[in-house]
Amino acid sequence: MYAQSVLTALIAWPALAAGVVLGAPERWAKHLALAASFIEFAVSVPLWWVFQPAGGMQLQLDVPWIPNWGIHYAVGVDGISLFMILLTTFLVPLSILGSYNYITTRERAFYALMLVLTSGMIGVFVALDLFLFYVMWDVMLIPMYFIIGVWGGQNRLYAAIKFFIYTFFGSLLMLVAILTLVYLVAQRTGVYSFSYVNVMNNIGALGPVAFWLFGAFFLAFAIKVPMFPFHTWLPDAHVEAPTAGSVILAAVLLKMGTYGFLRFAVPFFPQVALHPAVQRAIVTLSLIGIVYGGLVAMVQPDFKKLIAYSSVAHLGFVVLGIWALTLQSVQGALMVMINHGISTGALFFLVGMLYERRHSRLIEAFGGLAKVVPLFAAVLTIVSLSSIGLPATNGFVGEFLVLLGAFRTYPVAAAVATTGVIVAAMYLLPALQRVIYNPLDQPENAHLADLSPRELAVLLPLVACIVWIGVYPTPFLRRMEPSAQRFIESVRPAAPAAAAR
Amino acid sequence: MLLGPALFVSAALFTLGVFGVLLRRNAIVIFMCVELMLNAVNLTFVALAQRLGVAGQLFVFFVMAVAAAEAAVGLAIILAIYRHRGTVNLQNINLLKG
Amino acid sequence: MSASALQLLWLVPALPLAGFVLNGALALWRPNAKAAVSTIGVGALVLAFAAATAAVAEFARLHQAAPLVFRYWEWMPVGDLRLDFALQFDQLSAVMALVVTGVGALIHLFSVGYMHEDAGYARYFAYLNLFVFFMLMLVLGASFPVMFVGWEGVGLCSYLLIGFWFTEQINADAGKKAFIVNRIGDSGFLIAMFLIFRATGALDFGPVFGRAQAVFPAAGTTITAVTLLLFLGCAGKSAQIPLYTWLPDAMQGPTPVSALIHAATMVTAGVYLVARCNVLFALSPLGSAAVAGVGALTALFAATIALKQWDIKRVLAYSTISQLGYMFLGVGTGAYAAGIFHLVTHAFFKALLFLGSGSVIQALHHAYHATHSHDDAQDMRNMGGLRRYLPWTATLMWIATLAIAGIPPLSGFFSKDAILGAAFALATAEPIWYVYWAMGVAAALLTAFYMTRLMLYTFHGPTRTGEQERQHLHEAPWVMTGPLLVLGLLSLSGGLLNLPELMGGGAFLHHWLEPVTALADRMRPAVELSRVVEWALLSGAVGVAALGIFGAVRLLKPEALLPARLAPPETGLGRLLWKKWYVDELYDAIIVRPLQWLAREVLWKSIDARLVDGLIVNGSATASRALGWLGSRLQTGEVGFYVVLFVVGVLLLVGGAVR
Amino acid sequence: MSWTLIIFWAFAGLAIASALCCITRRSPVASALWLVVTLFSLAALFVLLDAQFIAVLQVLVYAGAIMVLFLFVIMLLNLGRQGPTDVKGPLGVGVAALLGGVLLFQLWILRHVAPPDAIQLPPSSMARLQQEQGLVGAIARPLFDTYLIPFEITSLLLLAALVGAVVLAKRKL
Repeated sequence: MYAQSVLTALIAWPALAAGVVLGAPERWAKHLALAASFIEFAVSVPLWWVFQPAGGMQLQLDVPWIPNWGIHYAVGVDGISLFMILLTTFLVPLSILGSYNYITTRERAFYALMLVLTSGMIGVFVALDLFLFYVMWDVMLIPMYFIIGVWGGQNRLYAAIKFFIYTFFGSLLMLVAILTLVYLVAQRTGVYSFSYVNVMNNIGALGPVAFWLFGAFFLAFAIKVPMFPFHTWLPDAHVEAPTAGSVILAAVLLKMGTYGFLRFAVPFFPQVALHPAVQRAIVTLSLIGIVYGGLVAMVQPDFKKLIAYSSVAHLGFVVLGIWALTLQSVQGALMVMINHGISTGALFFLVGMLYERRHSRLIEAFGGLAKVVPLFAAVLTIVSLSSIGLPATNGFVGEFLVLLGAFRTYPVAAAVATTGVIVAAMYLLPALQRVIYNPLDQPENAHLADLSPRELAVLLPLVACIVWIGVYPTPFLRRMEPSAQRFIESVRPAAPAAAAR
Repeated sequence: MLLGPALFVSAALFTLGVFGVLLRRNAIVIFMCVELMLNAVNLTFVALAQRLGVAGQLFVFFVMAVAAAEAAVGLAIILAIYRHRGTVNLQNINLLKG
Repeated sequence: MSASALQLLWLVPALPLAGFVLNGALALWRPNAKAAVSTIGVGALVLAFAAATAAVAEFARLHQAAPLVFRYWEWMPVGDLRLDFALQFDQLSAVMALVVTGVGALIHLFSVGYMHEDAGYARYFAYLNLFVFFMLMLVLGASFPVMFVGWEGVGLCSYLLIGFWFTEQINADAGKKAFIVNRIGDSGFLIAMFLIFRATGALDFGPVFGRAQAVFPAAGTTITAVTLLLFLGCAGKSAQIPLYTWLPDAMQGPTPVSALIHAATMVTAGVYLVARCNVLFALSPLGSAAVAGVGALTALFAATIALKQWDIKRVLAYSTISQLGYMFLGVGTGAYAAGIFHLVTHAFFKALLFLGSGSVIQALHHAYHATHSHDDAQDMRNMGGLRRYLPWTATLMWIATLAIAGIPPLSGFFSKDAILGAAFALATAEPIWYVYWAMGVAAALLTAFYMTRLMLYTFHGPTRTGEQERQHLHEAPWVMTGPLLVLGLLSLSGGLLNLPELMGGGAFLHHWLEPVTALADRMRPAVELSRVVEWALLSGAVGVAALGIFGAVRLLKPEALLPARLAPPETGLGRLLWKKWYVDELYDAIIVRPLQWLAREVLWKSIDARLVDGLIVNGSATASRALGWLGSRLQTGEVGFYVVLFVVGVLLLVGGAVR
Repeated sequence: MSWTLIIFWAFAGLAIASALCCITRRSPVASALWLVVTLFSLAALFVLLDAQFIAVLQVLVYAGAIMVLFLFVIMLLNLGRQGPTDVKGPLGVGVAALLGGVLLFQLWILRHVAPPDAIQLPPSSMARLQQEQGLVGAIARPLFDTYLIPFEITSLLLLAALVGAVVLAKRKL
């Protein structure tokens, strides 16, 4: 019963709850949304134990949707998507709780959109039908557009439209590629089917067209990641978005890009994705992302922008890990995906809390806060350290595994990427210093309130995860290992020999 | 047979129609040039009907019906425009500009 | 593996960690519960020291040659990478654990007095406990990554403690600099780990060192790269050229921190790493030569700078860098036992020197505080004649000075001589070591000189402190002098640990460490010096030290010194040394500023904002808008024009049919 | 050269010449009248091409009804008198000539595109058909048989045009 319906319930429940929130009185909206998202989380938690690491794709449900076109409602979960689902359901209640004071206008609409967004995100991660995937991809796009465009900062319309057009451009390319792919597969099998498994099994050799199809998928996902040079929507979107929007955007939405690489772009077209020239190009882009993102982050005056560029750097590690194609690097990439969600999410929460107090995101507007708000300073320090990958925090586990694995395939690239570790310290520590250390030279800062119990309730789960994953990541690694293994094996025939470890 | 010459005449008339449309500014004259083009096409239909069956002549019938309808509505529009602007010279009529 | 004290090895790091958690909680919620903080902070260390001692005793009784490994939980099991959270206990770890917990406990005790009036008392002890925890992870870790946890962790604590008084920007800056410079080294360590894993398929010390000889061809490129990268990590952590610049700035932290972290323990982590990886370094003569060469050069270079510093802690900082250079010369030479020996004795006398300077600074600070003066409490030009007010401190610091200068029979004499002797011995096989040896001897001369200078200016001559202040100068309380006394005794007698056979000693430490370095020792050419040469070297060393001290006493005139605010600016070579050879300025000009400029002007403003976002992203938006504008220009509203376009369109269509 | 051909070219020449006059006369009334001449000539050509019924329709509907409508409108708008020319300037003439030339050239190339032989009827089959079924019958049969629905829709079109013309032309509804 649970196994049959949990994924569908996870998709359907927030959408239903969104309807209820819309109909409820304005002042109940946030409480209802919090309750709904918490139930969602509670429903998803048993997945941790129900999930069988060696069981491959499981908890599947497959019912015809539009049978004439071979479109099914097909969902399932494996070691890659499991953690993305849990990350989503874990962070949504926190972001709703974190928005309690931030969102003061049109609360019903905001919380309803957050819940619809949740449906879309879960849908993207569980969809096993290309059409369903595409639909869910756009379902999550639209609420985010409104969240940025309605509740955002000064320049919100520009940011929202940029975000929308950029992502939509990629998603349309992906749609064209999906349709072409289904058509090509149907020519071979005689049956039109959008089923992921069917496409995967019958894709065969596509010849030169594979290059274009891969290109379309790659572009859609690379924009979402975002990889250099498709990243410029991210700083704008992050800066303008409300806290909850930034958190979800960074923690979950960006992962859809790398998830797409792992689930679709690389397994569908291993010959193209792992062609030496393509591989070199992508690895180079990821390196540029790591170093460039870090260096640009270093000189940002706006804390949110700094975090946005640091996301570019972190996601560069993920892409590098995926393309290095060793077990360590792929699992490391998955870990970075989780860790970045937790750490960067927490950073956005913290910056949002500063913004609520001072209505400024400029690093220069602060200084010496550790004296005034010691608890805040302690949490910010821990989270920053996790973000720069200090050992025994979660950040280290992911980056270490990625680099260790990548070094087997691309020693030089991994060595260059390791300098990203230095750069990470160069952008976050000065910012940390200028916010919580240094003299308390601005009188407005002298009477800031320290973290409230509600804010602590938002942050403490994240801090707990930071330490837990840093010290004992084995349960995560064990659950994702078989899936990572299968991912590598499914693409290995096309990979260079060196990657086969 | 007369097919070749008929087609030649048709082409000539059609070109003259186009030429007229391009050359003139008076809406009514342009309208007449359009009629001229329609007739040129009619000639083609009739000429080919000899070889391809009576359907060609039927099409001429339909074209005439359409031309009649077009003339009725078109002239009504011209009347309305004239009432509104006091001229039928297309140079002075740029209501289509957004 | 049956021994109970060893079974409880995990307590050694766990106790300071518990101390950190408790003190951290107190720091956030009950910052004024100082008694509880002191009890927890010092108690954790004392208990840890007791646990470590018990473990070492147990270990000694077992006569175990192979290291004992305790696996606690799986950390990162991924494919063929089996990485456990495991501790390892062997002779080397035993020495380090004792030094860390022992000296650590003394410094904690000292801090109770030194930091008593500070508002951040609880926070201070939380950090200090956390530091000891990480330091113990570093020396007890059974694999490179576990060691790396400690490695970066001590860097973090160093960062937090240097910037402890964070409301002064200079302190916060110094902490940040330490962390970032350390990270540069750490990246080398990381890459070295990746190389090792790629070659041996393991990261645990046991398998790596076991397979090293089989996997790495001796003197091959890979092993040289591994050792050089590891040494880059060491250079960062142990402040060697070219990454030493953070350590003098680190003196912005509280003085006990300088004693514990920046003299006795953390900065010696690099030496520990080289000693730990002795097999790898033995396989790479080039790597070892680099270690020894950089060590010798650093020893000399830092000693020159120490000659002209006025800040008492900065002199000690450069002295630390210089002594660390000695240690690297030792381990690079293959005399691992000698290097570790110097590490231990240095921990004693340098901790003593720093704590003593802490006493002095606090005494002056109190005095200035009482008279509301703003003079620099750390500038030696403001001191002088302090032996009359701080007799205990002066005496104990003189012991440490003689020890560091290498006057027999104090501890430093034996350890320094062991290193120089080993270098000279190796030089008979590899002549380049003559140069290293000579640099070491020159540095020894300078060491004796600048340390004597420090003592003379601080404790002797006329008192340059103002009249009112003198009434407030007094010796520190017993919590502070007590640890000094213990360290003084250790500095005096530390030599007994490893009394050379030449003098009829048992060379205890040397034999104790033999199981750890056995493999590497076998790979080295065995060079024996005749007793005559050894005696000659010994007496030469004593002579050099004596010359340094004597020269300082003769050349320097504490009577002629002016207080800091009256002192004329330095000129010539003195200025060059005083300005630390302008290395900080050089780094700033060739690395820091260009990088900032690159990031801000080129990457961000030009590439990101103008090229990618401006030209490509917004450019395409502008282009489509321009296209729309062009299209709208076609909409003249003139039917005639539309007809022309229409006809053109038809012609094009017909043209398609024609073709 | 047969009489048929001579008559054909005579009317064809007349049609082209009058069409030329139609598009060049300054006065709309003159243009309309020259267009009537063209339409009459075309009716004659239709007769020569075995389309007598269509020819009659041409005279009745086009030359009769439609052109009268045109003239009425011209009169109504009082455009009959000589006004400033509405012919475009040299640039307009150039563009028109260019496009017309291109069109003529294209049609010239297209003259070779003949219907395939297989579907062509034997010569003078149209005449035979008319003999068998009568002039009107030859057209009426397919019109009320195969093309019944388009024919009915035509009536709807005319109705719509009627209503539309009334609505547009009325000053105020």
